[in-house]
Amino acid sequence: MISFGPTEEQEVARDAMRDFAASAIRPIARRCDEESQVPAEFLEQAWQLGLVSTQIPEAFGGGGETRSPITNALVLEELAFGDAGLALAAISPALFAMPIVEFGTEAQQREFLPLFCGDTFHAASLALVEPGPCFDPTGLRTTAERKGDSYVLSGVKCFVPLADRASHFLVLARNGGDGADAVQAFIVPRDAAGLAIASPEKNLGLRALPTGTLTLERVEVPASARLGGDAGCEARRIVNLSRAAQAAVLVGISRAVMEYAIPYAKDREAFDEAIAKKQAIAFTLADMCIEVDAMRWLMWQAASKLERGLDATREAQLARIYCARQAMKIADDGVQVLGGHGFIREHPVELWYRNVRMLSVLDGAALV
Amino acid sequence: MISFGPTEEQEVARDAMRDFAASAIRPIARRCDEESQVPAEFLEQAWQLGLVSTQIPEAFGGGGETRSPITNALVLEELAFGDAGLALAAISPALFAMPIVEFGTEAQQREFLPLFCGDTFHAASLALVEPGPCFDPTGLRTTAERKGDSYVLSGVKCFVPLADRASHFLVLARNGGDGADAVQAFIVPRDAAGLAIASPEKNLGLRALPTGTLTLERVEVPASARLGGDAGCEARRIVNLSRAAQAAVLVGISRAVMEYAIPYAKDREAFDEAIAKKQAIAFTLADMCIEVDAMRWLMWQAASKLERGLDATREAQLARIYCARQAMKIADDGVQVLGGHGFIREHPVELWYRNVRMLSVLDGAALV
Amino acid sequence: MIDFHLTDSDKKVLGAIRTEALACRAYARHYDENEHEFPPDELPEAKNFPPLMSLFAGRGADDTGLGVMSMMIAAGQSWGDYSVRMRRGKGGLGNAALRAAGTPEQQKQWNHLTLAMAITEPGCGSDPSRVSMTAVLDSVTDEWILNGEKIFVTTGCRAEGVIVWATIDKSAGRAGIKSFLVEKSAPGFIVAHKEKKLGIRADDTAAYVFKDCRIPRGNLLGGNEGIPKESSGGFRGVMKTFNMTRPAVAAIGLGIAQAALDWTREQLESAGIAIDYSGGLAAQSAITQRFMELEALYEAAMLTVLRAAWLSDQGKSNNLESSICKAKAGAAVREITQGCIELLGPMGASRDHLLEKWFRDVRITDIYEGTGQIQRLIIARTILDYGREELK
Amino acid sequence: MIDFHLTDSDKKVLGAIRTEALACRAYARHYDENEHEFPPDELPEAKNFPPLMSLFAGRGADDTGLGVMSMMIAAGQSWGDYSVRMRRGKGGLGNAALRAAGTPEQQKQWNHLTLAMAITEPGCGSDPSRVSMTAVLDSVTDEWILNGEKIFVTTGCRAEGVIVWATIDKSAGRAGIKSFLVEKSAPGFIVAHKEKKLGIRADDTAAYVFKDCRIPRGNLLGGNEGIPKESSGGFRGVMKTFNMTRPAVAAIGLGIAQAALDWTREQLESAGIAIDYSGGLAAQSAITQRFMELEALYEAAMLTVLRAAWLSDQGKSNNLESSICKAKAGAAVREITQGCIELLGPMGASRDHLLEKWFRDVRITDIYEGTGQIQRLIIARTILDYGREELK
Repeated sequence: MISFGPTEEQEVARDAMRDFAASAIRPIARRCDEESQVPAEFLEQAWQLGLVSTQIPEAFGGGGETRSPITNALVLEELAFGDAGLALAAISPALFAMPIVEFGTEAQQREFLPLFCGDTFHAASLALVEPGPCFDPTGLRTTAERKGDSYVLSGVKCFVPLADRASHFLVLARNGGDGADAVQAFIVPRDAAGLAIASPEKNLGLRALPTGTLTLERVEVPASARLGGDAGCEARRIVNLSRAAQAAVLVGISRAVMEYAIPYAKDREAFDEAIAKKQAIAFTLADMCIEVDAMRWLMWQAASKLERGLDATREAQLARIYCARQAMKIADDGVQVLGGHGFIREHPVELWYRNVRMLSVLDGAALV
Repeated sequence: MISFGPTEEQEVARDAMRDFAASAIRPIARRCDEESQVPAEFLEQAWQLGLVSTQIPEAFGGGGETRSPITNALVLEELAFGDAGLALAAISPALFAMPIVEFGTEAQQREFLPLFCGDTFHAASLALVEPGPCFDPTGLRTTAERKGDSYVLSGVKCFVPLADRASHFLVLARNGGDGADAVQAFIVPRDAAGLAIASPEKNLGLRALPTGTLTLERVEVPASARLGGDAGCEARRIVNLSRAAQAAVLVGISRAVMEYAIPYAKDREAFDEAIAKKQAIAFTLADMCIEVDAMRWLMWQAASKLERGLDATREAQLARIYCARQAMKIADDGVQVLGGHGFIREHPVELWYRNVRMLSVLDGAALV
Repeated sequence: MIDFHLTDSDKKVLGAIRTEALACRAYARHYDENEHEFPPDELPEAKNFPPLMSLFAGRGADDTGLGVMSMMIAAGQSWGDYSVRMRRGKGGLGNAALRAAGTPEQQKQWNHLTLAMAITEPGCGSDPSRVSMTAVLDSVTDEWILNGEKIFVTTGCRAEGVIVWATIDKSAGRAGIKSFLVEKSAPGFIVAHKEKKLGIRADDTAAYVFKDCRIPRGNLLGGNEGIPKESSGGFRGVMKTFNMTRPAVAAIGLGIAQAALDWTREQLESAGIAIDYSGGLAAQSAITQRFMELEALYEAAMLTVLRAAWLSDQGKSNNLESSICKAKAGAAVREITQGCIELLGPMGASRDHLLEKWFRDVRITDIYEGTGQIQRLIIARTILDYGREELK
Repeated sequence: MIDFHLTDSDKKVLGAIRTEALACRAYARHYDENEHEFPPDELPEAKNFPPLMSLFAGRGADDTGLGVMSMMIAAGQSWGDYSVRMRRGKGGLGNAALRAAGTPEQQKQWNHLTLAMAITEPGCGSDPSRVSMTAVLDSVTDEWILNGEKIFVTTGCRAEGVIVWATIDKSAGRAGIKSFLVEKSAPGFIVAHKEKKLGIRADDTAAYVFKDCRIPRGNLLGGNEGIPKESSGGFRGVMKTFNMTRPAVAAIGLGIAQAALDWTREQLESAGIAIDYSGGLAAQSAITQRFMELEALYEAAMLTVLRAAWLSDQGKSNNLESSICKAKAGAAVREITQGCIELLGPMGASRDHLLEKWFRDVRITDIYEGTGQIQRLIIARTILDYGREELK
């Protein structure tokens, strides 16, 4: 049944996130960008929202809510409306925990999930992106070779969120064969022999989110460290979830641009009237309104397919392609509507312009 | 030395074509489109302009002017401003004659060039395009196999201009090897055994230009029928010339749209004032003005490189890509500026909309 | 719950629509090439197809709402062809206007007729208030005398009557505009010609001329001869019918765009070019990447249509969303059909195939029922909280 | 004769510019990351490079015109970096204004100073006529008293003086606006701060505050204290300097865009992705097709700049063409730099490379010296033959 109506629980969650974004995220976003860091107290504050723990089974101390890609989509849009960098920092433990909830062996779940059910923020992360031109999540170069009772991982990973503090990394690596399905995930502790961590990286955008580079030189992990054990994990679904999440964050930033540009254009005068009364500006704002809607429904469509456990490869890809393009245009137009003020750091639009360009090229790397 | 100044001779030629387009082409364009035919008397009339004969060496009865891709660019823009279909019909003999001027053996020039130096229009044509999805001029499927003292041609060619009346066809075929350079051209008489001609084809646009399909079933031609004999021809240059010419025609149509839309928008009223006074319309017209200029200089750059006899593969490709995209946008916007009147056949804009879409996909097939 | 899954009953209905559409498509080229003809009110194959309504038997609360379904049905039908239908329902836009603005007596008297709606004049496009057609009351004969021209009249040739828009007092501007019902038999009512168009050539679009055309005094729709206050009476009546149709028009255009995408995909696959959705930019060819962009554009636009319809199924206002989906679809279908021809190359421009027809037919989407510019005006006024005077 | 071929002398000049640019580029990241610093007026390497003018020795009539050359030089320098120069010439925009509108005495008195130009105020962007800064004559002391704020003042920190724009009679609107020269030493003249920006962070862009700032009566540029007729006097003087710079600004932006394209091509080639220009759409990958589109966009925009400059070399008017190239370049450089990052993926967003800086720096192109919207207004008024009142 085709429906655009969130459940009451989803509306409650969305409104809570909207309040949090307004009260706790937006006020510190600029400072965190200028200082290229996420305050520890913010991570603790966000932790209290239970973004991660609520979706962990009760057996391991979590809230036991079944994971909902749709709810995540609603939550992510709101958090990203506040600030994408801080939003991704706050949910980054999910990059590690959620795949374990979804694909982990009982032993893996018993060992790791309790880490994310405590009262304080626990950092863990995912290592997907690799350096070099034209990164493609289906063309990973990092390898994992079976060697007796263990796997040997070799390769370089970059843009790893919270690499500076993560206790464990979920490292995606080619495990024989080609394409998305050949990829498997491996749990690597921070202190693994042969693992070198360089952090922070210097990025164009999302500066509030510290990222790092992992160099894996024949890092040996036990066979039990492969996510899902012998069964392994469905890497394609991980990438699809990631693309849908990326789209949700892009919708949030785009809406932020629109809601900032509209009052600005009504307030700002040129040639003796509000610039919003010029068709060129007014139609630009109308296009933002059209596209924020279109982007959201396309992103919901992917999330809904994922929620049903169906193969959403097509829907997630289309949502990613469309949202990446439209978000870039909206942020770009937002700068133009503000003119000179779109170019200076007294207004948030230049920050959103950088964040969109950065995020929209992180194909597959924004998994939650 | 970078210069945007045509020579005086070029300005004279351009102005003559502009007059011809206004007096002889534009008035009959709509009728020829509706009737899907080019009047014989028009071809004769256009023939008197000496579009083809002037560029044929005096030794064969021609005007002996050295061929100038730049002059051709100026001429084509003006003729296409009148009507692209009629323009291409008028110059189609050049599709056959010019490659012979450029690459033909002395024997080939002596045999064929005099045909195009008479007082009356002589039809001959070029067969490049092939049926099926995603035609690519560098990926021809028609083949020419050497067999003793002759070549055997097999394949199907479509969108062959004036196939209904051409005495000879220059057939481009794969002659061993891969890529653009493996392609060679062969002179095939209309009555060649194994050649079947189906005409007219039913096309979206350029309806004033009758086209046909050639089916070559093991058509055997003497080795001397290969353009340039043993030396052969530089097929890459033929494609480059064609792409530059295609761009020139697209500039002409785009300018036609702009020059029609501007007075219409000033004359047409809505909500108590000329629609041209609405920024949304005015800026659309401004963009047309910007792009017609940009398209033309890019197309000139390719023509200039060709004129110097240098490899213009890059410049011709960029001009084709850019002009195809911008011309489509301009014609599309032209329809929108006229609104309902852009959709009815009382105005020429719907015709230009069809012609642009048709022409801009004929990659490499508009050679002159 | 947010959901985009079709129920079995949804699929049954849409499946039947698809089969009908395929049958209709067989006639598409004929009526495009022979624009003086009209498709029949009922196709010969009709006997093999159950009436549309029968498909809706046994629908439950878990099935997709009727508003959303009607959009998918509209798209499913135009996927076959814009003009050819298995069975053509009686009535036209004019009947909607009659229901909206006519007195009970007038409705009883005329609703059995197929009524066209004549708004646009040669001098006025997307601005319906610029009507120059006049209606003068001849109090001697108790008749209205109509003079003027109308163009782009949908179903104008086959209609038995027309609701026409004329001013009884030019000085009163918008307020002087009234709707009149004119039967085809009225003296001085001339159907000038069928419009010759870029596309939807099988469509019945007429131009009218009224020369001292006399109609009974009672043919004034609503019966109120007074000059009402700004934007009410007949005007609002017409604007109402004008607004209801935006999502439907968007859906019809998108059905054509989907036909173009489906056929393009088939052709690409026949050429060995399959779309692999898993790979990123670096894994795509120019053609597969572009195709996915066009496909995403289609999906995004269609979802804005379904959202607008879903809101009305929920009894919620959807005026903004109607303009959003109309504007979005109007632009999307242009790019999609242009893009499909670009992807397939010369073959896409041949009249041996329907793609070039879809390219022509679909271009009307961004023009009628309010151009994309008009829709953006409505959207901008809404989000900026501006009135007609503040944003022109 | 239409020609796009560079002569040996052209190549020699541009080659030297390229070598200088490469040396400057080595400093680009440092001054981007340390925006409180200013690049030196002369780089240490300067001794190894001949002064620009010396490159022009022995140029002939067959060489490319100076206007066109100056555009290619501007692009060639910004290819290295927007802000860092081997040698920074004295003088700023204000000196041009002084030359355009100052009396001979004023020129003699001040032209040795580096003068900034202060037009924009917090409340007025692309509308220079909305000046709220006031200048009141104190006839007792024969001084002008200035009050107001100015922002986005280029070379505002390092300038020794500034040409500032203030109104002596608000009621007179545009006509009341005058240009005044204010030396940094003037009491009540405060350099509030260096603007913190998205890009061109090494650039000297200041915000000024004037608090009862007193300057001699003679500092009124042009000396005419009367209220002239609409759009003349000081206003035209400033508009003149405002117009001269459009093609140069476009060229500077395109130099940055070219740097982005060149580096992207290198990276693609290092990844085994070479651009083959011969194949059609079906022969291209998503990346090569997109790259060619961006490259075509660059070439097209650069040619509109060269055309505008060529016209002025011919002594022909190029007001329309200046707006065409500014509008075209402003939009092109946005798409090109955004597109290059898209093509290279995450690596393109790393500050380990300059691409992300070029993406930030180049964004100013469509904003200063008149936004793309302003340029389109100028173009539209020209082609429609409309005045300021007919098209707002």
